[in-house]
Amino acid sequence: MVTAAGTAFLPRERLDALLDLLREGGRTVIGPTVRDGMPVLGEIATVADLPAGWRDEQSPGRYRLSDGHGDRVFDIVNGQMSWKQFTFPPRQKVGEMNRFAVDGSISFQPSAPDPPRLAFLGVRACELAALGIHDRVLAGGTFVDEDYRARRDAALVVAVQCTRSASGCFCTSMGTGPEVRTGHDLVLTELDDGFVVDAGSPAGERLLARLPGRLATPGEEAAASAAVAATRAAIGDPVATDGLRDRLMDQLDSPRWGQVADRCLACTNCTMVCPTCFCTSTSISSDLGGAVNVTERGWDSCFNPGFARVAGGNFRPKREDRYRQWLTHKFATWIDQFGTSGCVGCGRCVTWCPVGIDVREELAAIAPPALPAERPFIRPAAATPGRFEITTLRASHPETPDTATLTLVPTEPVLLAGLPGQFVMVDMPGFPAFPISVSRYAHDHLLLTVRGAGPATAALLNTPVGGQVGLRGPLGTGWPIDRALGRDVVIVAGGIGLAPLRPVVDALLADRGRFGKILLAYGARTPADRLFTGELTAWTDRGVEVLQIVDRSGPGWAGRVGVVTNLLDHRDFASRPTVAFVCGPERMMQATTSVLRDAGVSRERLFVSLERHMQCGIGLCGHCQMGPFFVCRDGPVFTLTELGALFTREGV
Amino acid sequence: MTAPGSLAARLGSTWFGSGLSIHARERLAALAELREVEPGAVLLREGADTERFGVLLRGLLALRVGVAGRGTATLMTVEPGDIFGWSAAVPPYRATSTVVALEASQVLLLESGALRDLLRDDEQLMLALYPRLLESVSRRLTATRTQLLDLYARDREYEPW
Amino acid sequence: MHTDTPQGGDLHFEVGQLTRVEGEGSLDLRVAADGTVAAQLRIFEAPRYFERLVVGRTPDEVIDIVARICGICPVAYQMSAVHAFERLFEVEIDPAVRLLRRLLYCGEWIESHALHIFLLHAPDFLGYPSALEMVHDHLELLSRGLSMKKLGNRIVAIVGARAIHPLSVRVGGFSRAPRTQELAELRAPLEAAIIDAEATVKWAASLDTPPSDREPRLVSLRHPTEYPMNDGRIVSSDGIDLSPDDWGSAFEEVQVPWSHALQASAVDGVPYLLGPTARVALAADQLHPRAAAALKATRISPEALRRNVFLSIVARAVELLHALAEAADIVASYAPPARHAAAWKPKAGVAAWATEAPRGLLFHRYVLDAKGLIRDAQIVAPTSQNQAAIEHDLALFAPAVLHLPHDEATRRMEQLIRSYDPCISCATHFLQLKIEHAR
Amino acid sequence: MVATRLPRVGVVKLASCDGCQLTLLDLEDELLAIGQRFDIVEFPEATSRRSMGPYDVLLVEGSVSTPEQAEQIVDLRARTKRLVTIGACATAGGIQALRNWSNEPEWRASVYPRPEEVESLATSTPIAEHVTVDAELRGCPIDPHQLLELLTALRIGRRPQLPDEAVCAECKRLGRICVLVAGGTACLGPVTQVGCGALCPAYLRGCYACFGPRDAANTNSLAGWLARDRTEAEVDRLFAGFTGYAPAFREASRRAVEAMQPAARRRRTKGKAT
Repeated sequence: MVTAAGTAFLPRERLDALLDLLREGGRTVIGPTVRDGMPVLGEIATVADLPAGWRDEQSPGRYRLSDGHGDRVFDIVNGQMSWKQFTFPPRQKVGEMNRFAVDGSISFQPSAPDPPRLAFLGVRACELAALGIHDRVLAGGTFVDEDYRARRDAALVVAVQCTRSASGCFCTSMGTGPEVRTGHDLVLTELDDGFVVDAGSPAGERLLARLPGRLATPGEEAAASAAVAATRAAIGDPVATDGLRDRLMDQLDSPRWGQVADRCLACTNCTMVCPTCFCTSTSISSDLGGAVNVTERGWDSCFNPGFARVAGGNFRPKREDRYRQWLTHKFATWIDQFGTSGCVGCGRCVTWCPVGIDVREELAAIAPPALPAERPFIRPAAATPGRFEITTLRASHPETPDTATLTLVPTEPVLLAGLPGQFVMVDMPGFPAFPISVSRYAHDHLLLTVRGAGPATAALLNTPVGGQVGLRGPLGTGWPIDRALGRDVVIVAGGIGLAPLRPVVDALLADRGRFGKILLAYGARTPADRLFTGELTAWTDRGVEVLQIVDRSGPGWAGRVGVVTNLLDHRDFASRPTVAFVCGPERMMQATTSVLRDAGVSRERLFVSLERHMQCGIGLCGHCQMGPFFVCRDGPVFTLTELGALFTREGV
Repeated sequence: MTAPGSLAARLGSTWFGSGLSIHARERLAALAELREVEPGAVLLREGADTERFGVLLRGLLALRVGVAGRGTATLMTVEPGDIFGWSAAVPPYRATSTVVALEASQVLLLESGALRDLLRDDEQLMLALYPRLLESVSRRLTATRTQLLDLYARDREYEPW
Repeated sequence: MHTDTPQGGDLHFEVGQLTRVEGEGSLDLRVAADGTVAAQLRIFEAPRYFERLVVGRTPDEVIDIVARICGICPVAYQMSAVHAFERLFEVEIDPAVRLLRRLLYCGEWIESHALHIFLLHAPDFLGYPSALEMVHDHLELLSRGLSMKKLGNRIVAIVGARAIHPLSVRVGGFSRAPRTQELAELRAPLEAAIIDAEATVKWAASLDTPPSDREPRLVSLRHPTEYPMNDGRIVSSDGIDLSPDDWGSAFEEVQVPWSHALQASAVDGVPYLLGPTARVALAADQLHPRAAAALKATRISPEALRRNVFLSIVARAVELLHALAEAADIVASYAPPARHAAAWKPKAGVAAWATEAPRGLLFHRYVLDAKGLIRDAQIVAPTSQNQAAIEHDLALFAPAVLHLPHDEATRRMEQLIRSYDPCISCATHFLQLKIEHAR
Repeated sequence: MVATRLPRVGVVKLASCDGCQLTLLDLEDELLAIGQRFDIVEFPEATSRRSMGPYDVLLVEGSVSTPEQAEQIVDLRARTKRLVTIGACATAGGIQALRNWSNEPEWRASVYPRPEEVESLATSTPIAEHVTVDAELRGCPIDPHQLLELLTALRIGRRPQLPDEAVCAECKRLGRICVLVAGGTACLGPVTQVGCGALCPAYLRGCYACFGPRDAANTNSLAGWLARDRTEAEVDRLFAGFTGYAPAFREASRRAVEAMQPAARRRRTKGKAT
């Protein structure tokens, strides 16, 4: 908002002086311009590069530019590109990982931020809000995207108040515009013969003091305010935002999701043009020998089929799942995660949808009341996506035909300071990083129990003794052992799910006297698929009731056959306070938690560990989103209470 | 009243029995006999008439079926508290699997003809017994389906290499 | 390869799949008892019906479709087609667009000629099964060749978006013209490549070539002021001179008994030769000065160049140099066109045009209806025209090598066939292979 | 880590234009290194060395369009460990697959004076309709970067990183403005798998689906939207291109081909006769 004190007026013919000021110190000015008849944000080398007389006409799925509308240079409300193109580039080198031919040793070189010095000219109120949201998402939490922060710190922001609006605009509803309030260095309001200019930061004040021109007259200030007010009136209040979060989360079953999916192309345009969408994926380019590997991060989208895929399937296989994920994240669970809506009402997703799906219509069609939930942010450990600690493989112990336990010796003690249930991101030259749970911590090493589910895990298993492996972590929440103090403990593991639970057994046995009865129910596909068979008897000797069952009997097996719930069917846990830790395939956890609840374990004491597609491991890449959670950061261990209706629900 | 240590009391301490009325427990106990069986003992044969219905009190039983050319396979095991021979109460009264004791086990046995006669005579008993029976069968069905899902199987992903 | 047991004095000599050529073909040679040799080049590319595929399509769609006839020279197909349509619609194209099209074509010539010289033909002269085996002994030569080839691809990619099946060519011009800066980046690499190409001409001229003698009839385009490429009249070494509209008055497509393809031939039945050798011979005066100078320095007489089939590698190297030098000139003087695409209106009629593909004259003829949709198409590729000349040359050459061990004889004859740089994929229509046994 | 012998690679073609295998030769900067890391035992376009296999990897270009090819591909499969199809012809049947909806004898007669001598199947079909395919590279032509990634992944033993997203995603990352929304140009980008680098929009053209439909492409929705400004025949023709036989585009392609049928016509030609 233009304030009375110190408000200046810059005549139109002196706009070059503003550009000169912005360019000082070697800055490049970026602003709206027209190239090949298309609206872009590009370098503004001279005033002539600004789109004088150009205007946009927008409607869902349609955008047209036309010129000859006078002299104004900021009459294009917005174009397809947002400023994230510059603050959060579409592609960014994360680091380089090399393997030396001589001794097979590996090295990591995370990329250091090297931001260009830019001045953003013509940032709208909604876009300032978007930058503010990115500040929270990418630089406001425990973990910080250093590159983003450096780029933000290096950029000057010259805002422009909107004196026109487009048909897609709904900043008024989202509370982000059209008035510019905060986040800028300078703010302009364009009038016919010039610009009313005000400062929004100390840096802006200094620029303003050196800007030629004069103080704005009260008439000019009034004209500026009136123009912005008229814009607000023109936009109206197209989206009812009261209680929107709860109304949306109540409608996970709305038939409308399926209807919009009939039209939705899942083309990712809405997310790519959105100024706040921040999901990314990493890719690796290697030389033919796999010695030099450059890791790059690029914008990804929850609409892509591979976005939520894991080794066994896809958590959001259908278009409607993905549309629902996007909309509920943007307007609802974003609030849980970051304390703000993820939408700023710029309307790009409406205009640039190739088939004109209007998010405002969809929101209106998917309505009613509420359920709140707030989750405190837990979490220790520091890590950035490009930084890995090097460990050396000391031993590899086969567990089953396709699974082995690796002994990895780190040089950094931080890797050994984890909690039961935490995981590490594993990085090897040539492969994308992937998460593996720690199956035991020891004084100088940690154990990872790995199943060769794909090429990367197979390569990890093939690492020769003495070879090096990169690890980042430990990450995620652990099993809350303290919640089990003085209580009976039921541990239910399915298949490889025993690996992340073994540290729980270790912890309980280390302090056996402080816990009640301990039952370990372990189900596996066949007798040969059981992990840690040697230890299972040892645990029995140390006071753990160990029950095992297999889906399919095998040679020499005289034990139980059936599913793991058979072991719990006839039990009663209601009489004594009991805590349960469950890990296995999602369907197994669903069946198990349902039996445990029937048997008297309360939802708050029922803990499960979820699997999702993870790339960064610290809640920045967006792949592992589930409702309000980033599974990597907020989980993987959750109580059933936290998960609520999301647990085992298809397609979230 | 049921005396502690009586068969009715033993029945009541099981999962299956705990869901029955006292009346039902006592009528069943009156027909039941307590048996210790050795590992390997066959309690029912697949395809034969279901000669008895039972409740496992201690030990472990296996349900097995014969598969042509592959010998027998254990479908699942029965835990203490659960029943076997449910087909004694459901036409055509033929055993759907062979029941073998895996460990030294203690079972409560009812002769199936007598059980059916009793159910015909006593509607109250029937009303108490059938829901519990169905619950057990339905659990078993659910477990079987879960097994069929092959939860731990490694889904083969698209892997060219 | 195998040789039939001589039957009744006839020797049947068969070379299986030809290698280091684009597409699939084979050679069948019959030596009669009296020593006369008959050569049959058979082509067993699967029919793809391109001339039928374009029926019912718009001109711009045709430009995309005909490119797919050949992955080696897609630009040639696009050029013959786009010019044919523009001539029918009487579109006036911007002069800068005309230059850009020449540049695009130069890129294709550079890529195709470098590919052929270094990767396909050089192994013949140096005695390797393929260029990959030459790495240890001729690394520098290969690197030079690959860098020129890469530059050719880069030119096509800048003007046409990608090296194979470019996509910017539209009736009236281009969907988008390159910016000055994009072309300026080519300047330095072009200068370096010109030096390399000069060395290539010298190297090619130094190669040991088998003796060969023929008196070929040569055919190419001829333009008043330009080296033959995308505009001109069809001329021959023996006096043919006609507009592409009248192609049918001197040439026809015929079916030869042993094969298999619709060959093209002159109506008088005399085989004719297309491609670098023909162009260099018929338009030597229009070569870029640097190319002309390099040719002259080889001291190979025009007569020798024409008569020895194996010297085609020299002609090709001269054209490689020409294309690089011309590309450098265009890049140096480039200013983006005022209009990257001129407007046009469809019109019924016949659209015919010929351009010079790397391998020679490429003739297109389309019949359009009033909506501008294609009703009929005829596409005559260079290789289908060269086929008769190849067979003719083989028949002349074979007696000199048939006494050699079979592998060596095969290699020599393949070397001869490769002198034509036959592009068998290009043949838009071929019949099926049938093996006939001598009787 | 290092294989004891080099992987034996074959490159062969069926009905196609050679452009996809040429892409291998167009990797000028890596070509010599590829020659050192792989044993290229069969590649008629580039080498006189011949091999009947077995192949560790066989790159197959082209569609199956003659009876011989149908037999050949089965035979090749039996001698190949990993069969990789390259290009639109091999993965979707190619532009020539449009004949699959035609009266093939009529097409043959319109091109060949003696159609009875042409041995050709009535259809042109992708390799996967004949034998199991282990991996595919899409495109008309394939993208050199993807080919290199495939070869690299093969050497390292990882899964090749091939995107399964729409052209739009790459187009936006590259900062290109949507030609469909802002230009009104018909563009198949939203339903087409990326891999080309979103070239057409960069050259201000609509995407024409060289890489074929992406996973679960919603072609109906896009076609319906495009038909608001064009005739349905024009929209159908958009799909009837180089990947028109890919299942997601088939319906529209079939309509397009049927609408294109002109009156049957014998071709000019005075063949010299057999």
